[in-house]
Amino acid sequence: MAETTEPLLSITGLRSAYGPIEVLHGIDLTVREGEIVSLVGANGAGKTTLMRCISGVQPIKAGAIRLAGEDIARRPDHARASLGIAHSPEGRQIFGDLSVSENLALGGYHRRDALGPDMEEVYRLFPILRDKSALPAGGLSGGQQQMLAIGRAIMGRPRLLLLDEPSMGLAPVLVDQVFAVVKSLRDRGVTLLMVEQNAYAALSIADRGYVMEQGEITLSGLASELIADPRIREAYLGA
Amino acid sequence: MAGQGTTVATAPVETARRAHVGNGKARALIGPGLCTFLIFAVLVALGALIFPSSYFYRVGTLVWINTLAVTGIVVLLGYVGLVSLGHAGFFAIGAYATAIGPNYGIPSPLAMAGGVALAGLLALVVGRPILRLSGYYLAIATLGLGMLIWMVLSKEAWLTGGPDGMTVSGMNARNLFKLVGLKLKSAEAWYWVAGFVAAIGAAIAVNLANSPSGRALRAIHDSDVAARSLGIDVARAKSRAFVISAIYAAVAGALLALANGYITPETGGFMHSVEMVTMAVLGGAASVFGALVGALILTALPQLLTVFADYEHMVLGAIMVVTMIAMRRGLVPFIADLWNRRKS
Amino acid sequence: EIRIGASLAITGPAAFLGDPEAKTLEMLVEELNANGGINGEEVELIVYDDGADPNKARTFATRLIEEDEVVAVIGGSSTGATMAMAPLFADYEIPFISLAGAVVIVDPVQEFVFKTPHTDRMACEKIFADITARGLSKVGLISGTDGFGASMREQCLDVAEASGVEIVADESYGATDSDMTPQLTNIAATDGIEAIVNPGFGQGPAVVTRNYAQLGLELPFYQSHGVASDAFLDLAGEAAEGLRLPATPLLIPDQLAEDDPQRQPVQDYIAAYEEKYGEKPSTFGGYAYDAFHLLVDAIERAGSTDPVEIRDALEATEGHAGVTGVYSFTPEDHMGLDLSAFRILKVADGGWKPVEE
Amino acid sequence: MSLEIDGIGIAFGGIKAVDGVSFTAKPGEVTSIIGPNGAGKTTLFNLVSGVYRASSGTVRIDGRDVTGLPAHELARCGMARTFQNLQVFPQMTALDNVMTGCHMQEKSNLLADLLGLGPARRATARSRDAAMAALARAGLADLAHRPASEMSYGQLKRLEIARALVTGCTILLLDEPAAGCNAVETREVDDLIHAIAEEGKTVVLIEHDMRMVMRISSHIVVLDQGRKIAEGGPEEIRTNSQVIAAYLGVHGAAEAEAAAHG
Amino acid sequence: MSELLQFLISGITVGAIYAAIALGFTLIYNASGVVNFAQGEFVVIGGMTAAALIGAGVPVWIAAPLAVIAGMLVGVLLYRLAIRPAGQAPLVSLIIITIGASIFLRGAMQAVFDKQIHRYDGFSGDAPLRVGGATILPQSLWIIGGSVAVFAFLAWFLNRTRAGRGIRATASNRMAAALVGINTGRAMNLSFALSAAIGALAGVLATPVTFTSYDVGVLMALKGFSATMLGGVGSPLGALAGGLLIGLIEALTAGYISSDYKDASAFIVILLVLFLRPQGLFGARIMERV
Ligand SMILES: Nc1ncnc2c1ncn2[C@@H]1O[C@H](COP(=O)(O)OP(=O)(O)OP(=O)(O)O)[C@@H](O)[C@H]1O
Ligand SMILES: Nc1ncnc2c1ncn2[C@@H]1O[C@H](COP(=O)(O)OP(=O)(O)OP(=O)(O)O)[C@@H](O)[C@H]1O
Ligand SMILES: CC(C)C[C@H](N)C(=O)O
Ligand SMILES: [Mg+2]
Ligand SMILES: [Mg+2]
Repeated sequence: MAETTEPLLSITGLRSAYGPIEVLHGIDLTVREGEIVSLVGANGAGKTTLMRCISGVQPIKAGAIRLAGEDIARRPDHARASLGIAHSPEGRQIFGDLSVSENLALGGYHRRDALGPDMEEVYRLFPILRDKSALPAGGLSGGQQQMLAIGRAIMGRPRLLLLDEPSMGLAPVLVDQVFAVVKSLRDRGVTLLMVEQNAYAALSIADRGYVMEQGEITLSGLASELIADPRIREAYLGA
Repeated sequence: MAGQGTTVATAPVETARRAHVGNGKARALIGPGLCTFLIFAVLVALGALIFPSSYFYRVGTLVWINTLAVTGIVVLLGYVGLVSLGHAGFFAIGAYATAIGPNYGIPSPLAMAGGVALAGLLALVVGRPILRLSGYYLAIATLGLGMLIWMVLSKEAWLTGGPDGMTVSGMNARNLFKLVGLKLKSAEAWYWVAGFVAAIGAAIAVNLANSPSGRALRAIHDSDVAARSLGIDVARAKSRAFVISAIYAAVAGALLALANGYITPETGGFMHSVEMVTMAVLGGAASVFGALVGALILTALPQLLTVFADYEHMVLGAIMVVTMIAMRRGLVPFIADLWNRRKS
Repeated sequence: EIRIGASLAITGPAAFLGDPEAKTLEMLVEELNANGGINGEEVELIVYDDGADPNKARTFATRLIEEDEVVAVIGGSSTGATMAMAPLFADYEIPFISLAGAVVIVDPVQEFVFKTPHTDRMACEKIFADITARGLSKVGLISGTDGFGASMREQCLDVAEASGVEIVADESYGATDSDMTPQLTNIAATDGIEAIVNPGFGQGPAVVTRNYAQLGLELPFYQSHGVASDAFLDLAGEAAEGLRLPATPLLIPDQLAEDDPQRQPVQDYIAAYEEKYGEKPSTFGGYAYDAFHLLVDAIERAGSTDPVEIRDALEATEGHAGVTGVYSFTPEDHMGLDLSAFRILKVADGGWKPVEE
Repeated sequence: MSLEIDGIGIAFGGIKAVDGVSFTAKPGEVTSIIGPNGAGKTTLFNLVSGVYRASSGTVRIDGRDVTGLPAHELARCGMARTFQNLQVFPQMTALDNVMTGCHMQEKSNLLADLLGLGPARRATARSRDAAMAALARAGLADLAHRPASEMSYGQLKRLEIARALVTGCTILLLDEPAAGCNAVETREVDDLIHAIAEEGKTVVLIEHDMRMVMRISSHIVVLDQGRKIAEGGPEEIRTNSQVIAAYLGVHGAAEAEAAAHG
Repeated sequence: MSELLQFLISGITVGAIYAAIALGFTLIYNASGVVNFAQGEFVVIGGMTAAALIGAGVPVWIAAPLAVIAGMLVGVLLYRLAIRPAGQAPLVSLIIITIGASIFLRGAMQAVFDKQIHRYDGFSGDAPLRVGGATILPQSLWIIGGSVAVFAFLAWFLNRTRAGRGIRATASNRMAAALVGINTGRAMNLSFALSAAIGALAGVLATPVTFTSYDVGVLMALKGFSATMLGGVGSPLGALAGGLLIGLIEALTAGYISSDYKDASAFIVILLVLFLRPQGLFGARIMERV
């Protein structure tokens, strides 16, 4: 595939470590404007670590992270939100002692415009959050917290949305819904990079996919090709 | 979560625990406790070999006594993750019982034992309600307990001599050694006694860490709920740890009273409690070697800093800050990490 | 070279004692060495800051004796520190002069332990003598709960009984409390109350004095020698007007009779201290001044630097005029002052005035 | 041992999170609890395992009333659980985590522990062996000496299962054990759970993965807004229109269908 | 009756000082989860700086703001030099750092200023005002007013401003805060600066009544910490209530029971309250979902 435009996100030679232990050994990955890219891999492959590197909460040892051509690897974590990156992290990481609505409002912290309409939108997507809007987020059920984490990321009006296992803990109806939301976000021009264990569903809506094993990208290509690839089917789709 | 606030997380136990005893083989052979005891014994003897005067023995004695008290904090704070800002209270109970006993015709050793038992009993009685609290709330509750003990000691002058303190008559360690035909100066005698007791204390604490009960304590440190769900009686385990650490403090207090011959309520004061916790954290709250290192530093440092006279406190404060910045989890875990990294 | 050691509360809760004490000693050593030392030998002063912590004090005392090999030790700004150190001096046979107040330091007498301040008991005697002289017999006590306040309170209860004064109210406050109006309100409301006595030192008595004025009390009001300093007048301000306390001549250098034996030392000390430090000396510095001079005098008389001989010479001190009083030690009395050196002063027009007896 | 829940309920700030739920889980079977997010499944576990105190209803183990017992005593009655919000011991190694699970079998007293006497050492050695075996069973053998804080989410989920296993429990409550696992990994967890049930343990499972639920459950209880809305075998539930509307949706129904036929 | 009034006045005055210190604790806690044991030193910096300036002839209305600014600067330095470099150190390590910093600051204060006790005249004179048979110093009104103002400011700031929300989010979950674009470093910096300013202000207001010296910080920290925990850590309302309550307990015990055990009774009340409400009077219930 020929590069037509500058990719929105381009990662080259990325290495990252926890203390002395390196867990990402030179990752190359690109996400083009308006794409959904899906990242699959076994437990412990390093998917979460990669997402954290992109949003800046995990330090990197080497390599470049470019957002629309600009190297952002040295930018501090908080600056990346205003550059247009939002991250719904693994483990949800909500503000447990703040109320649900405060959590959502904080998602738009770097924005200067009115948050009201987006907040409405999130409430429409996940009505339960409206019912609980004044309660401390720590009291929500696991799946409700997951909705909150996704909603909070949406509140940032990102150009690039990082979703780390967004369907985790969600009831099947909501899994459908989240994937629908992902598609509609893409239709609105948001670019998405998504880690999903529900690999089949994720690849079904994705444009392209990457497979990660033990800190390295071992396979990449069009999502439709990956779904059909027997190696993938056997290792990740269980079919 | 980062600042979920109310739990005051401590340094990871694991890395520190790996550092408990350097030599894995020796450890496996004779058991971690005995191994620790031997290491301590060697350190005690080493001190005696190089000390030129009674003054050094005096400082050495204080180091061992503090190590013992801080080992109790290690059990409580390092193993279970409970902060006590009132432990000096238990220390003082041990000390005062030892001082008061002889005035009422109770021989020193008996008074000592009584004081230790009293401290343990008090910890048992107040432990249950107090230990339901966590984090800073526990800190303030223990602080309050310590303050109450301190107040009684300073107000009930008829018994304790009041704020100016009281003389401790009774046993001198010198006589202990005379029994076996050794003639030592009393500073030296106390050094050996304090070192011996500290070594035993360390061995016990290390045994505990490596035992079923110790694992239960460390589990509570990390997750109360999970510990419960595995059948651990959390309230009881916490209460035991509290009693054990109170006993450590009380024994240390009794030793100090005897070695000093004079005590004041400040042994039970807030600042002393803070000092004990500081020693533990500075050394690395989860390890008995941390207790030793912390006690050594904060006992010996003021002696070294006398040359700075007017700037002593600034230097002391700065050293504390810089150490904790450079070695977040304390000295011993830091050094252990370095060591492990070099090996691997 | 003769080494003299000191362990003082230069910092910590008793720093207002130890600080002027240390400054005084340093000044005196400098002066002494500039004048050729003792019998031609230089004096080296080694001072440690024990922060009023008895534990530290004892360690420093050991260090002074063992490592620094001093011939004598001055210090213990507080009674606790003093008492923790005291047993060592008998063991090592080194003379020791304490700067702390409590009577327990010299009663019972310990062979090597001396002290320069009046005892708290003497202060009580002086105060209650004045009270009875004014025909008052019902007194309210408000004491600090620090060592000094608590110990003096005990003595005062005892002395009051002996002098037929009834203690009708007995309140206390923490050394660092910032409001004593509740206690004073209670004292003022006590039936038949005729006077108030405040044993204590540090900031507490100044707060008590201000609260006393705030409540508009007009009872005869006594402070102790623990606040006998000009600094107290600064803190208490106009509220201090009219109160009385037992003090040393140090506070009234210009009002001493020409032939007063203390006139010379008092004026010397004040002049030298003010010149060196730009501030007025305090009573506490005076205790150090006397301790140092007593020691130097003893060494000179002993003609030796053997600690035991120094001790013997010290015990033989006779009529040594210091800033605190005129000292005469005996084997039974290691404080060596009588009540005459203590005078009752009152605050008038923002200054100290002797009360005519 | 069978677990009988009868009319259990609790409310938070006026809202009934669990409202009069009853069912029985039998030994040798997997009983699944499903339902929308916030239906009260986890809360139900918290009630049954003694983390919360029920305001109504009873819990019986083999007929014995254990309602209101504290968590650690329930554990001693043979109940073990995993947590939806991970509750591992992050500062301990994987091995120590699992060894802690052996706590109830460790017969050594405090004195022996303090003095490092034989009983303490033997207990430790036995626990270590048992823990290693459980780690291997959960596929974590090579991470045994890794502190839990350094493990990934999926690894930790399995660590919790291993830890629950070594308790020697007869009743095992699993809260979304397959969350964070891909299809293949889920299958492994599946097999593990199946095997556990085969051993005669009573397994109660909360899971949103319909393939897994349909594949291994003998019995399914459906909760919605704190109440039980349906109960029955996989087939029955899969086709229950109320369940499809409230919970499964198109996707879930399809998955369930696929599982039933796969 | 007038006695009771006098006790109440005393309790509220002293309690307001505790409350001001507790409010300082609350702010830093709200940003970092750390209880800053150097908080008492800010009080001393405020008091000592004001005393030194006023002693040098600077009028009080210039000296007071300068002293608050001095406190603020030290607060920023404390954060920059001691807290920030420690990064993600465990909470107890951070607490030890603040203890180390307080020892350092105490040492610095004795070198910069002196070891004497200081005071200056009340802002509105020292002539007591009579209220129904009791008396109150005008400075007490300043202290009470100051504490209430600080409380109102904090309650507004933390809940109603963007910066305040950022601070609370930082404490709640530092990583998530960074993810939504909060400069957590700046939030911490701000909270240290403000908290130090609050402490210094307390010192400036209180010194005419309580006096100050280089080492009263420990005591201030102790009382402030007690007040914070009684009220419930993290809650401005709790800090205010906790401070006033401790002041009142002390005064009423001294007045009606025994001045010997007034501090003891404060601690006994704290213990009793915590047994009944482990989260303090106004603290949020800790909710941990499993
Ligand atoms: N805080 C940490 N410290 C040390 N090592 C870590 C840490 N977090 C993760 N690791 C290790 O880094 C590797 C990658 O972890 P990561 O969380 O990125 O995996 P993942 O692909 O997201 O896995 P999962 O599917 O289980 O979420 C794993 O081997 C894990 O053990
Ligand atoms: N401690 C608590 N405080 C307040 N509300 C709570 C608490 N625990 C549970 N709830 C509420 O009870 C309801 C049930 O929560 P629960 O966690 O049991 O749901 P769940 O069925 O496990 O959902 P999920 O599938 O999302 O995990 C939710 O609405 C939740 O907000
Ligand atoms: C006023 C002085 C006599 C005080 C004395 N230094 C003491 O602490 O006891
Ligand atoms: Mg992951
Ligand atoms: Mg749940």
